[in-house]
Amino acid sequence: MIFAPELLASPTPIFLATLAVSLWLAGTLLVPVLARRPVWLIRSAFSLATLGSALAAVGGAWAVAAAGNEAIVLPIGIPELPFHLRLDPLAGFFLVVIGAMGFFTSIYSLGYVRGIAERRPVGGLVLFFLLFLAGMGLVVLADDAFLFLVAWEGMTVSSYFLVVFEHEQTANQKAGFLYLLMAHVGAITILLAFGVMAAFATGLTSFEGYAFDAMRRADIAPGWATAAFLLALFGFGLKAGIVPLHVWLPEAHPVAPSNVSALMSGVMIKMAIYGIIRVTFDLLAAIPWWWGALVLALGLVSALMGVLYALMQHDLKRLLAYHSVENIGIILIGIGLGMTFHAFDLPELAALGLIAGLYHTLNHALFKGLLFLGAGAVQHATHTREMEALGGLIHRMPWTAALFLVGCISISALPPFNGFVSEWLTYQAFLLSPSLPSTLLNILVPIGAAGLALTSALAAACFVKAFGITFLGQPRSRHAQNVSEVGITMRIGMAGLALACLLLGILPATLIDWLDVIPRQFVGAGIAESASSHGWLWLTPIAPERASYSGTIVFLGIGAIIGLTWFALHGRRHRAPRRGPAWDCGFEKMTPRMQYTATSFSMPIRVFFGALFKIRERSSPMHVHRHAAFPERVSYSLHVDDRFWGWIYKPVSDAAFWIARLTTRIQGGRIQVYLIYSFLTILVLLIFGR
Amino acid sequence: MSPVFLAQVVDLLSALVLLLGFGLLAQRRIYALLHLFAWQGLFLAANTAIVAYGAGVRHLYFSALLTLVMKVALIPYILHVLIQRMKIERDVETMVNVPLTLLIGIALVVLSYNVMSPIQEFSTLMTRSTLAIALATVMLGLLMMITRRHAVAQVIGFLAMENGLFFAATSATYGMPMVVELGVALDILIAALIFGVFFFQIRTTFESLDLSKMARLKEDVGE
Amino acid sequence: MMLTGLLIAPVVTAVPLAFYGHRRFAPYVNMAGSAAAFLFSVGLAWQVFDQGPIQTSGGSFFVDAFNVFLAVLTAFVSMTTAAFSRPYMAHEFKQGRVGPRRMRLYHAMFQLFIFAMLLALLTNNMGILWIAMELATLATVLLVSLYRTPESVEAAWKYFILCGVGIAQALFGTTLLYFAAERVLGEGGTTLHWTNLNAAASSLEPTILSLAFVFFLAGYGAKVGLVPLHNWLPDAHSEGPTPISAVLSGLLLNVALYAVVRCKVLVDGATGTNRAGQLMMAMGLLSLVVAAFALFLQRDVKRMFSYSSIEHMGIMAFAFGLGGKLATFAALLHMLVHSLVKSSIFFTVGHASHMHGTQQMDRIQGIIRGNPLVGWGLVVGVMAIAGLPPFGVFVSEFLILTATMREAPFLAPILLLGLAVAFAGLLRKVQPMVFGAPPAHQVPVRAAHVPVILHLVIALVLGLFIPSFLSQWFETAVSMMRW
Amino acid sequence: MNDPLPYILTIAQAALLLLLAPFMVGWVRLVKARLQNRRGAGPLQPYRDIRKLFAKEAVVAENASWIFRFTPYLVFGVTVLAGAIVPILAVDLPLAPVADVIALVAIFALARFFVALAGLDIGTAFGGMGSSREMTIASLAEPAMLMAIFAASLITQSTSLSTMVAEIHKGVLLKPSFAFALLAFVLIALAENGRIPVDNPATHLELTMIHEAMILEYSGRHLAMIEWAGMMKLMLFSLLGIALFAPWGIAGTPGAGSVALAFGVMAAKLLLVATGLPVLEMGLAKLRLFRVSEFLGVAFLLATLAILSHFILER
Repeated sequence: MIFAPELLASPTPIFLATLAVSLWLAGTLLVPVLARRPVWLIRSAFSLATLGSALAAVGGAWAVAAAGNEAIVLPIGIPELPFHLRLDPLAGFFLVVIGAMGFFTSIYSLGYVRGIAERRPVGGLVLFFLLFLAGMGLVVLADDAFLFLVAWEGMTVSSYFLVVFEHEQTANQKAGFLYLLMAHVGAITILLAFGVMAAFATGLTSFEGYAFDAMRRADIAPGWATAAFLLALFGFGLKAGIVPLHVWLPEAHPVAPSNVSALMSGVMIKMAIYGIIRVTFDLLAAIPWWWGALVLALGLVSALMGVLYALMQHDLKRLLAYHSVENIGIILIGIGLGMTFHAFDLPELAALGLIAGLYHTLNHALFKGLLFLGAGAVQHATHTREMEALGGLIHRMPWTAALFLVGCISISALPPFNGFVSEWLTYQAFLLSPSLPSTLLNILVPIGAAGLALTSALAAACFVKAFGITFLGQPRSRHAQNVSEVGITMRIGMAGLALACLLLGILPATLIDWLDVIPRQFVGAGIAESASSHGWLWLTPIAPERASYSGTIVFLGIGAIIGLTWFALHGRRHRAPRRGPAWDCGFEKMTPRMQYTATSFSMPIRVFFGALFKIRERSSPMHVHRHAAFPERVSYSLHVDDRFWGWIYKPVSDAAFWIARLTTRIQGGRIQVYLIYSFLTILVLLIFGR
Repeated sequence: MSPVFLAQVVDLLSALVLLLGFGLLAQRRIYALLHLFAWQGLFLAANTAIVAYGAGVRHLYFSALLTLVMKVALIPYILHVLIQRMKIERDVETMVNVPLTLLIGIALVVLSYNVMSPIQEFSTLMTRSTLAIALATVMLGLLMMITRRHAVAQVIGFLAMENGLFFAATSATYGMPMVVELGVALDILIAALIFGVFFFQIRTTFESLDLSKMARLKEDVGE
Repeated sequence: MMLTGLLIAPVVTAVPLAFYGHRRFAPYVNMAGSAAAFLFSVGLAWQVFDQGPIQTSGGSFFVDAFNVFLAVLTAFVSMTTAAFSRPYMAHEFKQGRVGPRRMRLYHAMFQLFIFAMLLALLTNNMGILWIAMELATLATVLLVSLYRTPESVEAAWKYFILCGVGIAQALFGTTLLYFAAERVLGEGGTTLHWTNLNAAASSLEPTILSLAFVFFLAGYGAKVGLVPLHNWLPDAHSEGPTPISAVLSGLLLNVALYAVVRCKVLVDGATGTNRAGQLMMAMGLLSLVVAAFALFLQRDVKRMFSYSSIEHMGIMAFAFGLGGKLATFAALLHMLVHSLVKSSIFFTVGHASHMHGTQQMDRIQGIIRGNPLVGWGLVVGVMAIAGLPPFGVFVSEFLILTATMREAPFLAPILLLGLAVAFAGLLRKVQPMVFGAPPAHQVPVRAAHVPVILHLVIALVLGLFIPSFLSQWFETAVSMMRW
Repeated sequence: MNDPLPYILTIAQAALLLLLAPFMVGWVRLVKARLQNRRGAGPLQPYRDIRKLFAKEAVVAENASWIFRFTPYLVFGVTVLAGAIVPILAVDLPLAPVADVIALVAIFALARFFVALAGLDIGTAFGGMGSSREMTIASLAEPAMLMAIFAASLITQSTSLSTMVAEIHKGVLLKPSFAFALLAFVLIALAENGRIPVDNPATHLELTMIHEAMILEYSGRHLAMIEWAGMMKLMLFSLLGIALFAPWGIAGTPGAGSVALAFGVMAAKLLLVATGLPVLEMGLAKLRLFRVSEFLGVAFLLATLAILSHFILER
């Protein structure tokens, strides 16, 4: 039906999207066929993935641009509930996120997976990579709860297998377990949320209620709507990694192969954002203000805690994973603001908040993807993620270093790259909070803005550390010596993302023009009219007098001044700078070990925010020969742990084990006791059961 | 014989069956147990025969005969031979607190009566009042299985329970349809044979039929 | 014809196997017999599908959509299990764990067991149903103690005693049922025919039937493995040969539940309330939760999966108890997919324990490296049984949950809690077995891949698409339910 | 484009910044020396320093990468661009909409980001120490900074510098929120520019250095650019403070006369700031690093008070 020839002649966005998903799924068939030719498998499968991603991105972009809203129904699924698919602008936008990231990551994988294939079979990696993409594609295309959940769990399971891909490490298994378990719990609450909505849609007498269309039409009692919202928020929050539901994220994302980490951090957790938007703005539609405030508060907490925990990390990918928590927080801040404004019937402002959130979604996908790919390149070259063992890579891996730097600047929300634009929009949304008709919110929301400021400043600190310790300075161990630059496909993948980061940073008005249809769909207003009222060069979200920004001019301006200065200094009597040894403070034997480390870099922040972490620091002198004050060696160990683990997860797990121990007592081994159970059961049934 | 008299005999025999149930509960020695069980079967068979006569149900005679052959002769004989062959210790076991067990037994009888009395209302048979006794016999058999630690004693408890079931069939409906009765009897016979196989297996693997040694399979909380 | 063939095939197969069960060709005879039974069952199903319910002359056998579906399932799983048992038992034979005599016993009893289950499913007589259930116990009890280890003997003893006690209660229930029926239908062999009882259900005395149901539930419920009557189940599953664990979990429990449901239908007809269903729901939920938590601390792999069976039987009992079109449909589907998936899990587990020479989970590692298909089969099976889409278990659980939210919304969280806990328990244990580096004591074994793949593929297909004949089939079965 | 004056003004602003910044720093140092009973160098000394540095040979550490060499240019470029954006002489200049006040802060953050990277680039302990401290303090200062901006923007309904200056110029006088915001701004400006009590620009004592530790390895023209940019930044912050909190005299519409007047007024105000700064610094002692959080906490508190008082007192 969907492969009808006339559609090939004049395709529609949803045709492209389903074709993309089909390509991804079809690619999995290559795995058994080419199981013994890994090189061919990698080439063909990832080329197919690239093609599919491109189609998905095009289809999604088209759907947004055309404000299309097409639905189709596939004749599979459970009885009375076939698979409904729909491509509306919101789905289209997220399809672009998937497609864009899938595109660059697949290109990158062409080289990256080859490297892995030298060590171990990669059939599983290829298979689940494709399934993962297909799962995410179907999540956004799904237009009924059943398909949504199937796709959602398909995405989860395939990413789980990718997390445990290198399953020999126990850490990977632990991470995989935690991830899959929490994701499953999340899926269950999402299911419940849909159940509540479906119950109001059709009373659960038929499956029609599970179609999103029926939920849209349903008139849900406020109390139950809140229940559905909270359930959905919990479920999606688990996936998104909202603090305190984030603990799986920094475990699972780092241990996956880096191309997968990029997709997980860049795209998969955005599916949760999609879910939140879909459920609140679309399905439930009537939003009380405190939902927005709750999302905003959760976003703030996530952003702050995420970045603070990130600062404490010295595993490069783990650090990046915590930053995903932070950025999800920032996205949620935008969306929460949008929800709050929407609740108070301020459509333009709601549109601004929503756009800020969506813009950051796209941005984060791009730069976090870039960073994970960069980290993957580092790992590929050095075989370690441990920052304390790295250093000085910029000399040997100039391309990777430069591209990674772009990612660092972007994620630190520094102009002229993209991260700044979305955070700036978020600030603008914050600054409009005085329009809210609630004094309490008026006072509290600005403090949230300060929290965001703290977050982005800390993020900058963190990425100075991440880039500085990894790429700058001198090699801290043999891992970082004798490395070489990664291959061309990996560089192309990263370069594409870096370029996208720059373009989104300097052309925000164009993007917002394109994006504007989404808030129009949900809150009935957009900001494009004002945002690009002064042309593509200027971003003026509300009004030019209110605030304006031009990334292009910042970029070109700084570039021009730098160029002028350079010419001024080098034009006349240019002398190449002399190379000399760094100043050694009079101490003659400088070694790389004297450099600042990741741990020492974040020490002041650890001190300032110490109360938020569970710090176990121990330093003890060893080999004291002459005098206690002059030990030969000092052993130092530092463990910074997530407090939430002890606050929430450990008690839950302890309780589960406690109950488990109780249940095992039932099976005590003595048959007489078992007979007593039967006996008592009969008695109880006889007395109460008749 | 007048129906009233027959009913009284039936009641008396059923009381004896119940009494033997208590006897089984309290007896320690294995041969004595076997004998008590055989007696229970005998009274049951007699009871059945009298009901067959009183109610004029022909196939109940067959049932009575079946009981006689199986419960009084065959199964006790098989068990007897087994016990002798395997040189099973005579004094079966030390039971915990016989008086308490008996008290629980009495409570079970009360409960059985309580459970069955509304049902008896629907019955017009001469055996209607013995329904509660049948249930009580089942329950006592179960209780016996709980309190015993010896495999043979447990099997006897099981068979006593079957007696109760058979009794129930007689008292509620003058016996089940023939095909069912036969099938049940066959099953019980096979069960008895398998029990015999098990005695050997337990004997060889545990060197005793004391069930307290059979508590290896349990959840060890190692973590 | 089909019916006769279906019932006779296992018996006919059992006879030569009782004498030549240790020979090289015996497994093939075993497979052929099961395959024949399967073909007959398909033929029977076709008849039922074509002509509606069949009742043999005299009414001793009654085949409707409900039981023919289970008969096909039983025949199918027994066929694949026979295929699995060929390499499995050959390995046991080679290792010297079973001698020729016990191979004969094994093969003969396997077929007899299948026969007992088919009889229980197809008979119309509630008394015969009881006899067949007892026969199924008797056939398997010697299989559980096949290895003659202290543990296996103990397990078999417990299985025998506990199920024997349980089934005795069911006989009491049958007596009461007959008592009630006799008043309406009169005395005689056909009084206990389910079709007759069902037709007259509304005039049966509700007081007696509700009492009878207590005994049915306590009786057949013990065989279903409902907590707290379940204690035999983990022991018997863990100590018996793996093919037997597979059919116990995959089939016997279903058959026992089938018996409970048949009784429930009658009781509901008499009482006009769902009181019986409420009892089933209570025990089902209890089973689900207790078994889910019990999964956590298991060390023996087959033991763990037997708890998972308890959990799933709890879900089904709950769903049947919930009643209604949707829940019953879901419960039937769940029966089907659970059988398929659970038996496939036992297949893989059997191979895995052969690879490592133990059933202790902490000694099993890196299956996926040693034998990728077994490893993937196990992990995919576990994902499927844990209710992850796109497998059929997800669909049935989704439907059950929907029904729960409609009928008893406040039980839904408990249900979900149980599912989540069970998922955690299973995953926690399975992951280290499947993944990791293979230990030194791992040896390669010849594995039967086809049964595993076949089962999982069917479960997968059912998750995405339920063929119309199957759903019609279920619908017909559902229409039988009263509540 | 028909009126060239605004464009000329934009360039003039940047040029003014370039030219006057060393003088301001020289003046600050002179006043400080005098307060410390030293004679001190004349206010033109920074010009001589810069000239000398430009003439000197640049030495780059062996391990330094292109980041190290690129950073001075970037810092210089960013600062000059900022000079073109901030309304010094007149509002509504063509480059003014390029960045609002938030973007301006972010542009400076970009420069800081690179300086901190440069500190790590050489691979010495000092560089890392400086970077670490600088980024820590910056991250504490940033929220306070934003709160101060927020307070100002609440009153002016804008974050666009031109609008803010124009609004304040129009009618804001003594408002409590304004006073609090000003105080907060001063504290933050001290921190941002590495002045006492947060950092001591004159020290090269190893353990107390922050900013200086990062740029320890710079020499020649690179150091010149960084130093010059630092001077401009100080002046820019002073100007920003003046523009936001005391904009009187700024040219509302670009015109030759008003601009000339604006220039005069601006110079006077700047001189006042440059005199006040050393006086303030004289009264303070440098804080230990771990006390800086308290200092910035006060700034944050003041800014928050500004917002609170805006909502409580001024509505």
